[in-house]
Amino acid sequence: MTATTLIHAEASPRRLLKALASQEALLAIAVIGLAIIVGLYNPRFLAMRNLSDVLLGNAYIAVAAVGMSMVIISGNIDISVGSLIGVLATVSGTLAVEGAPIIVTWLAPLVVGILVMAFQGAIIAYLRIPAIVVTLGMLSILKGGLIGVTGGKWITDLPDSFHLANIELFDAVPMPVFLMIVATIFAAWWMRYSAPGRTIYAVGGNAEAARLCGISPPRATVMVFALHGFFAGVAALLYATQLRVIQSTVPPNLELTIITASVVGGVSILGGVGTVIGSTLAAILIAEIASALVFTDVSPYWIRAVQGVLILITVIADILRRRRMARA
Amino acid sequence: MANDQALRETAAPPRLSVYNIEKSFPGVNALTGVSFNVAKGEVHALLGENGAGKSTLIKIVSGVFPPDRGEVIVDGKPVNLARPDDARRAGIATIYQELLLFPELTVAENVFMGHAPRAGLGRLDWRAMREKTRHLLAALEIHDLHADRVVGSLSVGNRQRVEILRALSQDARILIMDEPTAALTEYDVTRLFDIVRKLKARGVAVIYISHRLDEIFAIADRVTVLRDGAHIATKRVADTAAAELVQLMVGRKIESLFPKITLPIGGPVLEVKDLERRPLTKRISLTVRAGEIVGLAGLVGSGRSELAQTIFGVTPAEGGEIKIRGQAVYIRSPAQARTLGIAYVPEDRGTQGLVRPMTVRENFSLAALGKVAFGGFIDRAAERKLASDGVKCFAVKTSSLEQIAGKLSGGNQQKIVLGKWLANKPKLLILDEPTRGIDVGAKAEIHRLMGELAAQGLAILMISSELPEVLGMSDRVLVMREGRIVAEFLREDATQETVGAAMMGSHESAEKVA
Amino acid sequence: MSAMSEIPLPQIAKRVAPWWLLRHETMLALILFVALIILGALNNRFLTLDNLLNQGRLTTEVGLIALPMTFIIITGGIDLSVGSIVGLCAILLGYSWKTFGFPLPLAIAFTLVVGATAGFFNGVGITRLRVPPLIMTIATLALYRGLAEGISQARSVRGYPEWFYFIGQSDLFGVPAQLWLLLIAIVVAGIALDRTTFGRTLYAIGNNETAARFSGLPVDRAKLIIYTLSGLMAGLSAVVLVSRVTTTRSDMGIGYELDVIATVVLGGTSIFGGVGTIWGTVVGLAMIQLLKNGLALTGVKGDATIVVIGTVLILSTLVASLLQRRRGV
Amino acid sequence: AEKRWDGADDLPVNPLACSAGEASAAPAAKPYDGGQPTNAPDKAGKPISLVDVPKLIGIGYFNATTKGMQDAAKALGNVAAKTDGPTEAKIDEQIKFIDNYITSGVDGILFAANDPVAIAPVLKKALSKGIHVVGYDANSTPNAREWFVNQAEFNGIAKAMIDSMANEAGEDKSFAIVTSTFTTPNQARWIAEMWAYAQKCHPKLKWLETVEAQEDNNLSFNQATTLINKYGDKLSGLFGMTSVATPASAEAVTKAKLCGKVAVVGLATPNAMKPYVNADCVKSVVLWNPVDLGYAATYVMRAVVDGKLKPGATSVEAGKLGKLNVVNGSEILLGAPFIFTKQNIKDFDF
Ligand SMILES: Nc1ncnc2c1ncn2[C@@H]1O[C@H](COP(=O)(O)OP(=O)(O)OP(=O)(O)O)[C@@H](O)[C@H]1O
Ligand SMILES: Nc1ncnc2c1ncn2[C@@H]1O[C@H](COP(=O)(O)OP(=O)(O)OP(=O)(O)O)[C@@H](O)[C@H]1O
Ligand SMILES: [Mg+2]
Ligand SMILES: [Mg+2]
Repeated sequence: MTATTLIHAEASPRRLLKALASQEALLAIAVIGLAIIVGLYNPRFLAMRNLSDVLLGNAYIAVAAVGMSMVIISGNIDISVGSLIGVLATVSGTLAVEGAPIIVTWLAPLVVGILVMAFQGAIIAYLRIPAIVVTLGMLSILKGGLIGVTGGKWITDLPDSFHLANIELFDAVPMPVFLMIVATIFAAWWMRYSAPGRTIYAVGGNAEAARLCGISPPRATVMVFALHGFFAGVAALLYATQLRVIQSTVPPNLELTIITASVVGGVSILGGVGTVIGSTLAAILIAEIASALVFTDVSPYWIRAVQGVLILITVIADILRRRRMARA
Repeated sequence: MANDQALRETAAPPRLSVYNIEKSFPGVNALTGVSFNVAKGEVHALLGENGAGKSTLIKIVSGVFPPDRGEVIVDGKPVNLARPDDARRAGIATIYQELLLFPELTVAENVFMGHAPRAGLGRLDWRAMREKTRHLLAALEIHDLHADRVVGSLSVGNRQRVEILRALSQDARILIMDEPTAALTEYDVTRLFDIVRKLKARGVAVIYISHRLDEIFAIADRVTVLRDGAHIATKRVADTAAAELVQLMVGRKIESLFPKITLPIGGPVLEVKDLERRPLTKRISLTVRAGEIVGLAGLVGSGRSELAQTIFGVTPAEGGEIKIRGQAVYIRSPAQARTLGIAYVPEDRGTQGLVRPMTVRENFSLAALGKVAFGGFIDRAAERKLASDGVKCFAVKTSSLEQIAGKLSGGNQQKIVLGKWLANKPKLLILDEPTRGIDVGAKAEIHRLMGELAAQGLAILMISSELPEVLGMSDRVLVMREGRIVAEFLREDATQETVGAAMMGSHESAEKVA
Repeated sequence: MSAMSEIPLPQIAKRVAPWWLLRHETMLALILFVALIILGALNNRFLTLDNLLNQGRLTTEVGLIALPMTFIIITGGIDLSVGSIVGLCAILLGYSWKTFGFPLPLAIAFTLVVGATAGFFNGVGITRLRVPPLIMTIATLALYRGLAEGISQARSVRGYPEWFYFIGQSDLFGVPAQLWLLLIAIVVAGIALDRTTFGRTLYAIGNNETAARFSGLPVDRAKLIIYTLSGLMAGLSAVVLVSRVTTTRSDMGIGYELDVIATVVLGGTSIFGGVGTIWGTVVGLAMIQLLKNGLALTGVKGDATIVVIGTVLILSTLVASLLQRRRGV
Repeated sequence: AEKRWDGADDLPVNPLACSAGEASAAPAAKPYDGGQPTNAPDKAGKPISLVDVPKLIGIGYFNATTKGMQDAAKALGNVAAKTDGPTEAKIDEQIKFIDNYITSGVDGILFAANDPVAIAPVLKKALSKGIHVVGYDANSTPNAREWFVNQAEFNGIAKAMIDSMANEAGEDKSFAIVTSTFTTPNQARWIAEMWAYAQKCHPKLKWLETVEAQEDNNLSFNQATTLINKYGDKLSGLFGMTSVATPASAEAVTKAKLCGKVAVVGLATPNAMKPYVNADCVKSVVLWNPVDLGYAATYVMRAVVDGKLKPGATSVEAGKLGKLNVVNGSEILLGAPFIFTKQNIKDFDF
C-alpha cells in the first residue's frame, strides 16, 4: 500500500509537468503570449471587443477543425470539407430565402452534412479507396456541382431571424463562440470517455489490432465521417449566418486552413494521436496571428510569409518538445 | 495429473472442438482438414514447423479468417465466427503471434480496448481501467511496467507482456496463446505459467503454441502436431518424448540441437570501450573476435537491443569508442555500419527486419543491393539468383520468389531477414533473438549455420533470451543488467545457475533458487 | 463484408488474366483509351495531332512536378508546397533578372537553385527535425507563397527577351519545346524508379521505413534528395510557365499541389506509400488533361467538367483497386 | 502608414479634374493600337458563335455580364453566345479554356483577363487563327485583342469613390481599404488612381492601410472588423474594392454599431447592398451596370465581324445603349460609373 502511494506521490507532479508540456498547453501559452506581446505594441488589440471579434469571425474554422481532427486521428483525411461547407451554407440559405421555418434552415445543413460525409465514409471504408482520393474527387464534384446548380447566384434577402450568429447569449457570448466552446468540450469529452470515441484512436492507431478487439474499422470510419459531417454542418451554419449574403461558391482554401488548424493543434497525420482542444486552440492562434499582423503594422505584402514562419515555429516547437519528452 | 482424471470424468462435451477445418490462400493450402479438441481445464499444445498452419488454425478459431470448410464447436454448440467479436462473445481470448497493439495508447487502454470498464452513462471508467491493469500486472509479478506507459515506447518483451495482459483481462473460457513466450525471458515465462495453471484450475481451456519443447512439457496436457497443414497426431504429453514430437513435426530425425564446434579464434573484430548512449547504454566495454560467438544474456529491458542498435548506428553513441578490426570508427547510421561490414538481425522482424509488402526477392537483396547493382542499376538476373540461392540455402517455404514476404509464416520471415544480411558478406554479425519463433528444424539449421559462419571467421554477437541457446552456442557469455555488463563467463563456466543469477541480480536470484 | 471482398477477388482475377493486365496503370490506360475513342467520335477536332501536342504543352508544368511527387508519395510522404515554390521561383526569376540585373540564363539557373533550396529546406525539416511531411510542407506552403508576395510587392515582371519564349511557346521538330523537357524527365524518372537502387530504396521506405533503415539503406539521404528534386522541378516548372505566359505573378502555381496529387494518385500511386510507378503517373496526367480538353471540346462546361474529373478519379481508382487487390499484406 | 500606391504595374496615373460633373476628361486622341486577326473569314451578317471566358464563373458580377450578352444575342438574332471559364480566378486555367475554344473553332472570343500580359499569347494565337477577340471588364495588352469595352475608366471610378468618401466621411478624415489581392490588376489600378486623385483634390484625406481579403466573404468581414478595432475612432471610412468586400465591410460596420460613424464606399452589386443602403448605413455604391457591359461587348463583337467597327473609328452603335465612344485608341467606353443610392437601388436586381 505504501509503495503504491509512494509511486503516486512521485507520479502526480510528473504528470502535472507532462500536462504543462503538452501541445495544448504550448498553444494556450502561445495564444496568451501573443496577445500580450501585441497588446504591448498596440493596446487596442487587447480590447474585449477585438478579442471577441477574432473568435467570432473564426469560430466556424475551429468547429470544422474539431471534425477534421477526428477524421485525421482515425487515420483518414478529408480535403472536401471546404467545398462541403460552401454547399451546406447554400442549402441553408436557399431554404431560408424560400421561407422554410428557421429551425429547418438550421437543421438542414447538419443533416445534409452528415449524409454526404457518411456517404464518403462508406465509400472509403467499404470500397476501400483511400480517403484522400475520395475526398479529392468529392472536392471537385461538390465545387462544380454547386456552381452548376446555383450558377453562382448570390443569396441575398435573408430573413433577419436566420442569423444565428447574431444571437448573443447572456448579452455577452456570441452564439458562434458559444457553439465553438460547446463543440470542443463535447467532442473532447466524448473522445476521452466514450467507447465509440476511443475506437477513433484505436482504428487510427492500428486498424488490424482494432478489428481483433472486436471493433469494426469500416463502421468506425463511417461514424467518424458522419460526425465530421455534423461539425461541418455547424461550421457551415456559422459561416452562412455571419453575413447577409451567401456567396454560393466554395470558400477558397478553406480545407487547407482547417487541416492546418488540426495539425498545428497536435493531431498526428499518421493517425491515433491528438485532441480537439489542441485543434481549437490552434484555430484560435491562427486567427489571432492574422489579426495581430494587421495590428502590428506588418507590411501587408509580408503578412503571409510571417504567418508561414509562425506556423513553422509552432510545429517545430511541438516536434522538439515531443522529442525531449521521448528521451526524458 | 489430477487433470487427466478430470478429463476422463467429464462426460460433458469438450469446451472447444474443431472439425475438419480447411483453409487455403492463393497458392497455399494452409490447412487440409484439421480436427482436435480441448477440454475444460486442459492445456493443449499445438506444435509444428514454421508454416505448418498453427497460426492460421487459431485465427480461424478467433474469427479472424473464415474457414473454407469445417466447423468450430464451443461447449457442444456449433458457433459461427464471422468476426473477432463473435469469438470474444463465445468466450475466446487470443494472444496473436504478431504483436497487434495500439502504439499511441497506454498499457491500460491497450489491455482494455473493446471491453473497457464503464461508469455511469456508459462513460469509460479510466480509474478502474488503470486499477485493473495494475492488478493484472501484480498478478504476473511485473513491477517494471507502468499502466500509464505509452505502448509505442516499450521493448518487444514488454509488448508481449501487454498482449498477455490483454488476453487475461477478458476472463475468457478459452485462452489461445500463439507463441506468447517468444519474446519473454525465463523469469517471465515462469510467472506466465503460474497464471496458466491458475486458469486451468478454474476450468479455462488453453491452446498453447510454442516452438520451445521444454515449455510444452512443462505446461501442456496434450499436444497436437501439424505438418504442412495436416493433422499428424495428438498425444498426451505424459506419453511422449521430445524426440518423438520432433520427428512427428519434421518427419525426420534431428541431430543435435546446439551443434557447437570449438574453433580457433582469431583477432578482435569488434572492440567497444566505455560506450555510452543514454538512457540505457552505460559504459559498455566488450570485444568480439573473428570466429567467436559471444552470447549476450539479460532480462527484458536490460538494454541488450539498445546496445546492439548503438553499435549498428541506429542510435549513435554519445560517448566511448568503437573499433572495427582495430580501426576506430564513429558509426552514425546503419548505412555506414553496413559498409563497415556490420550486420544486424533485429529482434522485431515485423517492423524492423522485413519489408512485409515487398516480395521475397526484393527482401533478400535489400541489404546487399550494392552486390547486385552496377553503377546504381539493379541487375535483375543477379538479384533473382541472389534470392533463389538464399531461398535454397535457408529452405524458405515460399510459393515463389515473387511471393509477398509478409504472407509467409513467421519462421520463414525470420529466415529471410537472416539471409538478406548474410548476402552482404559481413564481418560482424549481431543477432538479436535470432531464433525467436523458429521451429526446431529451422532452429537447428540456423545454429548449424552460425557455427559454419564462425568457422569462416565471422565474429558473432548473439542476443538471446533463451538461456539454453545462449549456453549451447556461445564461446563466451556476457550478462547485461540495467544497461551495464555485469558478468562475463567462459563457455565452461556458464551454467543455468551462474548466468541466471547474474541476470537477476542477487536478491531475485535468491528468490528463484528458493 | 470486408473479409469476403478481401480474398476471393484476386483469385478469380488471377485465373482469367495475366498479372500485368490487372495493374492499376494498365486498367487506367484502357479506361483512357476508351474515353479517347468516345470523345474522339464526339468531336472531330479532339483526336488531332495538333490538339494532342498542344495539350501536352499545357500540361507540362504539372507533369514536371508530378514526377518527383510520385517519388515522394511512394515513400509515404507528400509535398504540398510545390505550388508555392512555383510562385516563389517565378517571382525570383523576374526579380533577379530585372532588379538584380542578372543575365537571363543566370537568372534561370538562380531560379532552379532557389527551387532546389526550398525543397531542400523541406527535406531538412522532414529528415533532421522529423517533422511529418504534410505538416512541414503545409507550413512552407504558406511561407513560400508569403515570400513570393513579399519579394514581389505585387509587381509583375514582363518584357523578357524573345529567345526566352522559346521554352514555353515554340516547337522543336514539330513538338512543343517544353514537351521534350517533360519527355526526358519522364524517361529519367521512370528508369530511376524502376531500375536503380535509389528507386528500390524509395519503395522500401514507403513500405517499411524502419526496416529500410535497419537494412542499411540511406533513408534520410534518399528523402532529402526527393524533396530537393521536387523543389528543383517546381523551379523548372516555373521557368516553363513564365516563358509560356510571358509574365511573372506571385500567385502563379496556386492550387498546383492538388492537381499534381490528383494526377499521381489517379495514376495508381498509393497515398500510403510503397506502391506506384512513373508510367501510372504519366497515364494519370494524360487522363486528366485529355478528359478536360475532350469534354470542353464536346461542349461540356467547366463546372460540369470538374464534376466529371472528380467522379473519374473515384471510379477509376475503385475499378482498378477491385481488379488488382493482390498486393498489400 | 501607407506609402505611395502605384498599382504595381508601373503604368502612369491620370487623375481627373477636381470639379464635379465632368466624369471623363476628353482623352488625348491616340492611334488605334489593337491587334488584327489574320485571314478571318468574312461572316458579315451571317450567324456567328461566340464564347465568353470571364475571369471566373459562378459569381454575381459575371452572371450579370453573361445576362447582358444573352440579351444582346437575342436582340441581334444572329449571334450564339456561351459563357464558360474557370471556377476560380486563375489565369492558368483561363488560358486553358481559351485554348480549348480556339481548337474547337469559334468565330469570336470575349474575355475578361485575370492577367493582362499572361493572357496575351493565347489571345494572339486566337487572332492568328482568324478568330475575333474583344475584351471587357479587364483588359489585356492592347495588341493581343482588337477592342476592349471599358466599363468606366480607372480614373473615373477613382474620382467617384474618393469624392463620395470625402463627402460622406469628411475632408480631413482617415480611411482604410479592403481589396481582393494586391495582384488583381483592376483593383490595383483603381487604388493607384484613387491615391493620385486624392493627392490632387482631397489632400487632407488620410490614407491608413490596405488589406487583402481575396474574394472571400468571411475573410473580408474579418479584415474589415480588424481594421475597425485597430483604428477605433480614427477610422472614418472603409473602401470595398470588390463586390465581395463592400457588403462585408458594411456588415462589419453594422455589427460594430458604427453606422453613420464609419462611411462605407465601394464597388458592389445592388442586391447585396440593399439591406445596408436601406438601413442608411451605406449611402452610395459605385458600379457600372454589368449587364450593359456584357451587352455592349456583344454588340462590339458583332460590329467587328460585320466590318462596321474598323481601326480608326471613333464610335460604335450598341443597340439600346446607343452610340458608344472610342477612347484610348482601341477602347470603347461604356460610360460614367453609376452611383446607386437609397432612391434608385430598388430599381436594380442583380
Ligand atoms: N494472409 C495470408 N495470405 C497468404 N498466405 C498465408 C496467409 N497467412 C498464412 N499464409 C500461409 O499459410 C501457411 C501457414 O501459415 P501459418 O502462419 O499458419 O504458420 P505457422 O504454423 O503459424 O508458422 P510459424 O510457426 O512460423 O508461425 C504458410 O505457408 C503461410 O505462408
Ligand atoms: N529504466 C528504463 N527507462 C526507460 N525505459 C526503459 C527502462 N527500462 C526498460 N526500458 C524500456 O525497455 C527498452 C529496452 O529494452 P531493450 O530491447 O533494449 O532490452 P533487451 O534486453 O534487448 O530486452 P528485450 O529482450 O525485450 O529485447 C527500452 O526501449 C525502454 O522502452
Ligand atoms: Mg505462426
Ligand atoms: Mg531486445
